[in-house]
Amino acid sequence: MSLAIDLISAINQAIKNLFKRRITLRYPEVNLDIERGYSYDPKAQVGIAGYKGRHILHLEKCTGCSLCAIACQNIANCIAMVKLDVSYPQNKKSIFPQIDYGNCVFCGFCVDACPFYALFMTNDHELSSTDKKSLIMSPLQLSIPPVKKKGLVQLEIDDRGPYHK
Amino acid sequence: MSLTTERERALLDKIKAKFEDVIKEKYVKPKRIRIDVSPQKIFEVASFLKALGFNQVASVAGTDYPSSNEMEVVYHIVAIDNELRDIVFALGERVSRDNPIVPSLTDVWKSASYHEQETYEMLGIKFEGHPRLERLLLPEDWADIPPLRKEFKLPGRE
Amino acid sequence: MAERTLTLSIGPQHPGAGHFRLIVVLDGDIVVDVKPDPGYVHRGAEKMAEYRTYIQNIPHLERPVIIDSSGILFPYVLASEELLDLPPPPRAQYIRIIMAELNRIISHLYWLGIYGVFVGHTTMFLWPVGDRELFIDLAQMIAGARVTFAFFVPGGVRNDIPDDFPDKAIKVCNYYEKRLKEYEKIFFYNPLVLKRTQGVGILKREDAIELGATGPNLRGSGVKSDVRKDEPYSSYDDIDFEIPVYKDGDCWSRCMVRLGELYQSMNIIKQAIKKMPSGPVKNAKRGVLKGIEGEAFARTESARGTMAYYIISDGKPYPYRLKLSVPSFRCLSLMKHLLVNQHVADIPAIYWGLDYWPVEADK
Amino acid sequence: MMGVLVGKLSEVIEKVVDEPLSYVINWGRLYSLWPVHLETACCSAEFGACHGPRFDAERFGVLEAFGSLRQCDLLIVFGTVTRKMMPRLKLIYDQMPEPKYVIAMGACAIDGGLYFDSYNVLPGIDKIIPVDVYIPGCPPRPEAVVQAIMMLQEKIRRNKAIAIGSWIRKKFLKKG
Repeated sequence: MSLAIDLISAINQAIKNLFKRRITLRYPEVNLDIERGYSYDPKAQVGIAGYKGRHILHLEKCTGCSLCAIACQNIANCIAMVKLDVSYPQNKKSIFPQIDYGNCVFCGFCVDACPFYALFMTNDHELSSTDKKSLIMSPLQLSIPPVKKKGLVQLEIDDRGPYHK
Repeated sequence: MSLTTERERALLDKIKAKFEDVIKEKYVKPKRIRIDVSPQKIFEVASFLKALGFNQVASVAGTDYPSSNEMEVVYHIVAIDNELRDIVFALGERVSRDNPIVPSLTDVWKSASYHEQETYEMLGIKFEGHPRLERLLLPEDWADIPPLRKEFKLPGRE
Repeated sequence: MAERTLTLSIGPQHPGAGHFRLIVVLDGDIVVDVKPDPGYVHRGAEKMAEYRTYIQNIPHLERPVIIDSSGILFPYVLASEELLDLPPPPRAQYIRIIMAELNRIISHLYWLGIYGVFVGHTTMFLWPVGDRELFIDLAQMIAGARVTFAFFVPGGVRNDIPDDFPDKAIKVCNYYEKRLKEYEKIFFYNPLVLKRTQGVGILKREDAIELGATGPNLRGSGVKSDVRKDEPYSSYDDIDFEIPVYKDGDCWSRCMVRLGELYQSMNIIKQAIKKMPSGPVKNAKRGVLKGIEGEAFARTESARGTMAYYIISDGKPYPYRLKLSVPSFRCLSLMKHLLVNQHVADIPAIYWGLDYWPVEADK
Repeated sequence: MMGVLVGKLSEVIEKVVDEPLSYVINWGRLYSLWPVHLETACCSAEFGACHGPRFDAERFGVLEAFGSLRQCDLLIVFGTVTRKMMPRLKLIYDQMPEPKYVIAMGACAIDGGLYFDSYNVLPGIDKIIPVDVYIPGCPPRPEAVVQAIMMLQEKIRRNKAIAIGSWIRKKFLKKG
């Protein structure tokens, strides 16, 4: 008797779950909607919530002070200051940070260190590569904002479970 | 959170009454007490502490002081499920760096066993009476000096 | 006797062991002796900390246990705040509690997923790992990463919570509390799971204290011990919650303790959101932070048990010595005690019931 | 005269035999990338999430194979390789049958990452085994892992599994 009850309750549970929603994110076609990247307000000395993806460098604000490189020095040692062939009035030596994503751990302490609103993070996180050298991003590459992705969805919940919409 | 240290003082006085000239008080902060004992007497003090109710070792930390040619072992002892549960008692001892041998406290607290083994491996302090002083975390072919000694430098660092 | 035994290495390349080796000596299918062999992920975190400033230490100190990265960072910031003299503002303390409890849920659900697989219940891998994403999304809203947040800093937290976080968090918690009832039906009171876990790997109350068990393993043996209640840190004393305690000390009690903690953590998150004061979230100091001479010991309750840091400072920007005492490392002494005289088939149920995370133990 | 004939023949063989056969063989390899269950460090937690219902790497044929090394053709190195793990990693790589592919997941596996100056960590696994795809991040998001798997599949698709035509050309044209 108890076996029958167990069996019925098991089948009941299975049928209930037939009508649950699917949580699967169909990744290459749709992308998770991460609105913005992490940024920092040096005046208030506090960050603004956001995703810690790859960096974005505003060349017209960077003064080449290399504070980001000093902050990273003992963390992942991935920021190097390189000379560029561009001239900006605020950056006399024309040196800008170059980031090696093979080493970067996306902690965002370089963003906290920048006092000139020049280095922020974006929501871009797809950086895989078949070549180790192409993981090193030059300042010019860093200054390009990430491409806006297609098919943005967010995780929603209703009575039938979580799903992406 | 109370910031008074009356309970801690009373507790320390109880220990001082028994081991008057053996222990050296280092600090008493709210919920933290630290005393130093010589390695010869540490076993007796530890047994007394266990009788008081400190029944578990939370950590055993070894520190290297090359400037004074000494090594320090600190047992952080906590009390589980009795009225002393909010106090962390630190029991320290110092030995010479040339021949660092201290008695093992595994007979008092079994929970010190793996912590002492780790301290032996990382600093080379020998715990006399420990059941198994052997490799634990480092690779089998490790032939360098113990890594937490100050003269061991990380690769590429001064 | 010696001829009849068989020595078996479980790990390091074994789905059941992870980055860890368990050398088991068998007589028939009874375990005669057990020797844990950790160290496959020993990365020298304690030595590295002596070369990094208090801020630069944050990213590498949370790596040992990335599924509970706030839990491992919490005592570090408490200890370094004592040395740096940077008390956190009240709002930051509540945000820390929310993050720590979110992380406890994330960690327990990951454990539940793995435990489900190893007691032979594959649905219990898919459900928790899927529902864990709800909480990961919440944590990502605040701290901007899936698992490694680097969110706590000495003096507060790095950023304020977004405006739409409270509503979403309460919605997720309400949904998940209902959902956990289904978990109980399908897993925790499942006859198969009861057969495999009840009465297996019994850890008695005295042994648990003597051998240094902590966290859910200790509470599964009937000891009411939790640092959040024993020595309330941050703002835990303002929050009303219970500690689940089970008396039997077998694998099933340890599971039920973690199930109870899932409910309690959601309860804490809801209360913390309600009670959170407004104000700044960070107590900032310009320039390089230098510790005052002295030492500090701080402990908190992470997902696996008491996490403790002992930091000695000599007045420089770097710690002189940093000792990290992790709960998984203490599990090593329980293994031999629990596994000897058990059947081989019970090894996964007992081993994963301890929630041993090898990376954490190796540091 | 002979050279032209051999050249034409090899071209025909390339078109008729090599390309279709390569396509079929590569198609077989593409959707049965079975990874070895070797967890070297903490990134394996995110690989667990990658196999969960939300990201579901099984859609791409990557099955979390709880089987023998002899059936696996993909080695994903989840993060840090310590000095104690290094010989084991090499051993596992050598035991896998050809063709085999390696994905380095996380900053530690690529370059040492946070542990660039640690005394017990190998700075980058490409010093001991060849790597096909690198996934930066610490740990990478499951989406990035899926992207890397798609990248690897693209690499396999472009690979010439059978090359009789070029073998003939090499063998006969050099002499003639």
